[in-house]
Amino acid sequence: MTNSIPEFETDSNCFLIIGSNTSEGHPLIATRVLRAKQRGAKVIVLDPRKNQIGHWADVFYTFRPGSDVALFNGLLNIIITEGLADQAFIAERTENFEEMKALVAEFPAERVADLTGVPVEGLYTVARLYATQKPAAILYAMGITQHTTGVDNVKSVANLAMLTGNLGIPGGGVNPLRGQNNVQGSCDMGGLPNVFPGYQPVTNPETIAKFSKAWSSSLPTPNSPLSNKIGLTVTEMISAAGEGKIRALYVMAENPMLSEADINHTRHCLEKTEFLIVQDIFLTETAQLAHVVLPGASFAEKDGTFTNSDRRVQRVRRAVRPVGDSWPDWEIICHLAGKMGAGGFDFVSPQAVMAEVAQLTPSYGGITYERLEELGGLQWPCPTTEHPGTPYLHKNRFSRGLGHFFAVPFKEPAELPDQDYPFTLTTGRIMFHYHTGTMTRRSKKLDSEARQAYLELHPDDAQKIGLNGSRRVRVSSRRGQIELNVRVTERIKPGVVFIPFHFAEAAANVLTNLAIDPIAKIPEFKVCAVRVEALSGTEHRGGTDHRSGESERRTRRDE
Amino acid sequence: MYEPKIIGFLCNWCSYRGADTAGMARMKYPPNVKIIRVPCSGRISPELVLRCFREGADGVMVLGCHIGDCHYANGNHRTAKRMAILRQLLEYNGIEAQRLCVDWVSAAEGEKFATLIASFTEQVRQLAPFVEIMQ
Amino acid sequence: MSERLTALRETIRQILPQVDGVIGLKTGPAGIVAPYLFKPGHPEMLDSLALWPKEPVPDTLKIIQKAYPNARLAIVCRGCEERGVVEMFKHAQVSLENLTLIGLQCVQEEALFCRCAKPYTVHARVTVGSPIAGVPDPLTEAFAAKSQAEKLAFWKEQFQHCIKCYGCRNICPQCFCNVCALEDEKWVETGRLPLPNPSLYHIIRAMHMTAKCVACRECEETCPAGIPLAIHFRLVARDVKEMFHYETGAVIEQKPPQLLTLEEGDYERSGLP
Amino acid sequence: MEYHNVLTTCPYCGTGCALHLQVLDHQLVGVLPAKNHPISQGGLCIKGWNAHAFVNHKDRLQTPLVRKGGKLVTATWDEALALIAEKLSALKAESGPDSIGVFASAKCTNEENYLIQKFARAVIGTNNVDHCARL
Repeated sequence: MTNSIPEFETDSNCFLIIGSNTSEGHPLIATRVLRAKQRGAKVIVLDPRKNQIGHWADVFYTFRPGSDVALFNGLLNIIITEGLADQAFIAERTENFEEMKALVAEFPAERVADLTGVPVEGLYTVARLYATQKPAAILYAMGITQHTTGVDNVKSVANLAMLTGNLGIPGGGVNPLRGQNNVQGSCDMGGLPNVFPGYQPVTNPETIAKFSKAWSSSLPTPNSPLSNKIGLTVTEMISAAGEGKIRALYVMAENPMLSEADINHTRHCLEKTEFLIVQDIFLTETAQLAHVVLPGASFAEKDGTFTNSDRRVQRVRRAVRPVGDSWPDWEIICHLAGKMGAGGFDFVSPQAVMAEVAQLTPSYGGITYERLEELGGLQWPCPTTEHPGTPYLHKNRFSRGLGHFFAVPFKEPAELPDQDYPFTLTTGRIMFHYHTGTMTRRSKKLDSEARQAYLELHPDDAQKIGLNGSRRVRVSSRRGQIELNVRVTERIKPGVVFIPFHFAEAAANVLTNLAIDPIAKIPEFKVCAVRVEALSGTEHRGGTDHRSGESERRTRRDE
Repeated sequence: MYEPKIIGFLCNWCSYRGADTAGMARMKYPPNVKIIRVPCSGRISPELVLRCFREGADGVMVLGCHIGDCHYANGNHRTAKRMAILRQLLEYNGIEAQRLCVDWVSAAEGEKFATLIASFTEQVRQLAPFVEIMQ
Repeated sequence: MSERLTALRETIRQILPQVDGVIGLKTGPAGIVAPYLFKPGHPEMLDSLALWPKEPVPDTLKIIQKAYPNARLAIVCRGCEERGVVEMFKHAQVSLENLTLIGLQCVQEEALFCRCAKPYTVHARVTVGSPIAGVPDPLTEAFAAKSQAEKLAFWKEQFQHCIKCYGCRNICPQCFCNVCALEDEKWVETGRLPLPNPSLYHIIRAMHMTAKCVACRECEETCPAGIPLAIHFRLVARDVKEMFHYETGAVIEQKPPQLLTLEEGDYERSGLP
Repeated sequence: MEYHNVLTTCPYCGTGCALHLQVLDHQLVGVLPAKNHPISQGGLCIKGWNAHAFVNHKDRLQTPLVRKGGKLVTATWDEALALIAEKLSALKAESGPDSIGVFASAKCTNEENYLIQKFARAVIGTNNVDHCARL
């Protein structure tokens, strides 16, 4: 996020929320937005589903999944033609405006309405509101990024923020809401194939030299330099393992068997992996395939730091000792490195690790456990121990100098509905579970809220497929099929169906498409084509919105 | 004007027999009340009443033995206390307390039963259908 | 405030050697406050003793007494927390035996924050600070003055923001049932947001707080959606006082009115036929 | 008899809410929100309120497991780590460091992510390190 969560409440006058079910994915950010609304800020929500935040938003429109770029180009065009762009900001802080302007001119509102399903007057309402209520914050989540055009979508978001001068000010910005507690930190720490900690590229000779020197005691021979070849992403590593190019995989606390697109493919690849090491707190679907399983410790059993969505480094504190003979993950890695004869892993505590991180990572330079103890959290960039942290980025200049407008042409998703697979499937989270459910489905209270996967289906579509009061459906795509219960609800756009991906027994990712964004390598979880067939002979209790959940559970209880 | 849907919880020992008495005497009363016989009006929890509304009832009746005549000595004391508070809570939520009728009908009071049904049905009819105000 | 803190610290220091522990508040990392059990032999911990923000300490007492039923404990409690302990005692959740109440009187600022009618303790024999009079609750008064349609609209608006975190129930020291009606799909729709109208979750909870709510307002404070939950409870508390002559926390010996039998005059006041 | 609260960060989404883990005699007994925290402001969602629930679940892995004869059987740390070290070294010698891939984790701490990428890059010698940021 370019900006801070507390700014939403105090500074933002408008929110454009797109591709984020904020109420369920990030509940306490949603309630911040609510408080802003209660003091007069405007809330715009655009999503294929009318979620809770869509219910209380000032403006809500559904749109066709995968038409994001067209939608943004349409908004950009309206703002430019209506003279609502921030000319001063464009002149002083950006480049390539004309090229972008020329491209978005090809997106008049009527065409965009056709492409996206948002009515023309809706496009004008959104564009005018966002452009005039400064500071305006754009909030998005995986609904923007999990597309074959994920990078294009993000560029479009940035275009919109720059066009209106909503960057470098409190309460504005481009704010991707990070899905996992420490996905931000994991990226910051170099858990990516192309960068060292602090986003220092592996292709930069100076960086290679810096880290080769700092880590010399860990290298096989002190003078052998680190690799400058960009590595493979998760999705690529799994495929490479299937092809035998990757022979060993060391998986720390991840569950690709449920989280990856096209699970059948993932299983095939992992089964073929010659040596699979899984380090986790539970025997996950992935760990069941492993050759060695290492028991790690949960967040309550170890010290460390997490970096949240607004770049805030905060402490994790050990409350109890690890169960059984499990070890904190940092100790496991240190021991393993030692076993392999490497030096440089003799840390006595996570605090000592952070000291090394601070030395090598400019943006974390001023982060120490002592400061965190006193201040609670520090937002990077925080280069020195005197630096108070950075609540919002790009204050006077962008990190690259001028902000670059991209002319982003519109591309359809990799797989569109057709005669055989007439529905568009989109996946996501629900309030009561988290990601692959490894933790939440083992929490009694969370599990009793939502025990089963379900398909959300519009009443019109229910009639079309001849649901006839049946409560169970088979959903199939070109990659696989699952059977699950159905919830008929008007909150979803007709033609679109939704499945939460938390449930292994009806895993949405059996269906999803492994087509990836060419740059970010992110799979297109949010759009694929499926067929929905009613299954008869199961339950016949009526399919109204609030009852279906009940009979679901009643059946389970009877079992 | 609409035909209100009303759920009536009648205690087995007094009110339900009161209904019988009314029936035997061929007294006329509106057909809007769906009667559910329960062992004691004290069994009717506020949750149950609320669930009736949630499922689309426009009114709910809870009828028990007169205070002092409870087959279980003081089951209806509980009814009296809970329902009094529930009526208040309905009001505080913007739901008319007139949608909840709490009264006492003995086995002999067939006429009271018939009158009560008729008057409560009319009372609820004057209000908007519950589903409408909840939208 | 600091004067009260010094006085409280001194009071605890004196009591500490006579008990197994004192429940109070302690400032932790980044100045964030949490309940803590101060132990004899570690008076230095009192350096980080805190007064505010208040925390649901009656619940802390319950947790500790459950594990150590015979421990001699003391608890620092404000007016609301004292009422909480008393009501929990009546429902057999805590024991008053071997328990010393250290009353902490609220100051004006705190009372206004809580819209508190009784910002003082009445049972504690050891007290710190001087009791002040209660303050009005403008939110509840404004609500009570609304029309039926306005009330309906008010809660429709408020409850559509509920994210069903169960925080109001979880933090409430008076919510201690082993089986909770709010988790029963017979009454409350599970796994759904927003809650449908009318919100059975909130009406049922309000019903269950009858003659139990001690007006500590912890539920409102923890509500991420900022729903003014105490309005319900305070209006019902008023009814309970009028109908059943019962006030939570006031008289230790008085049984709560939900118990089966009607007392003399209860029925006449209930407004039923 | 020891009771204290440990301030920590919620293990679920990326919002970064703070919560207190209530600890009684070295056992987790519950969660309390953290008032005055800049992000969570004394509130939590249902997941945060139940953040402690899985920690002592019976399914928690308690010892290392090694696959023998197609089955995962318990092993000592020494055994498991020695096997990994041996196998990774052999594969690296045979097929080069890029034949090994490492998944960092968005669920682990910064320190652990730092260490695992240092392990991949320095000890193994590959940039094949990534995590589920995209999933």
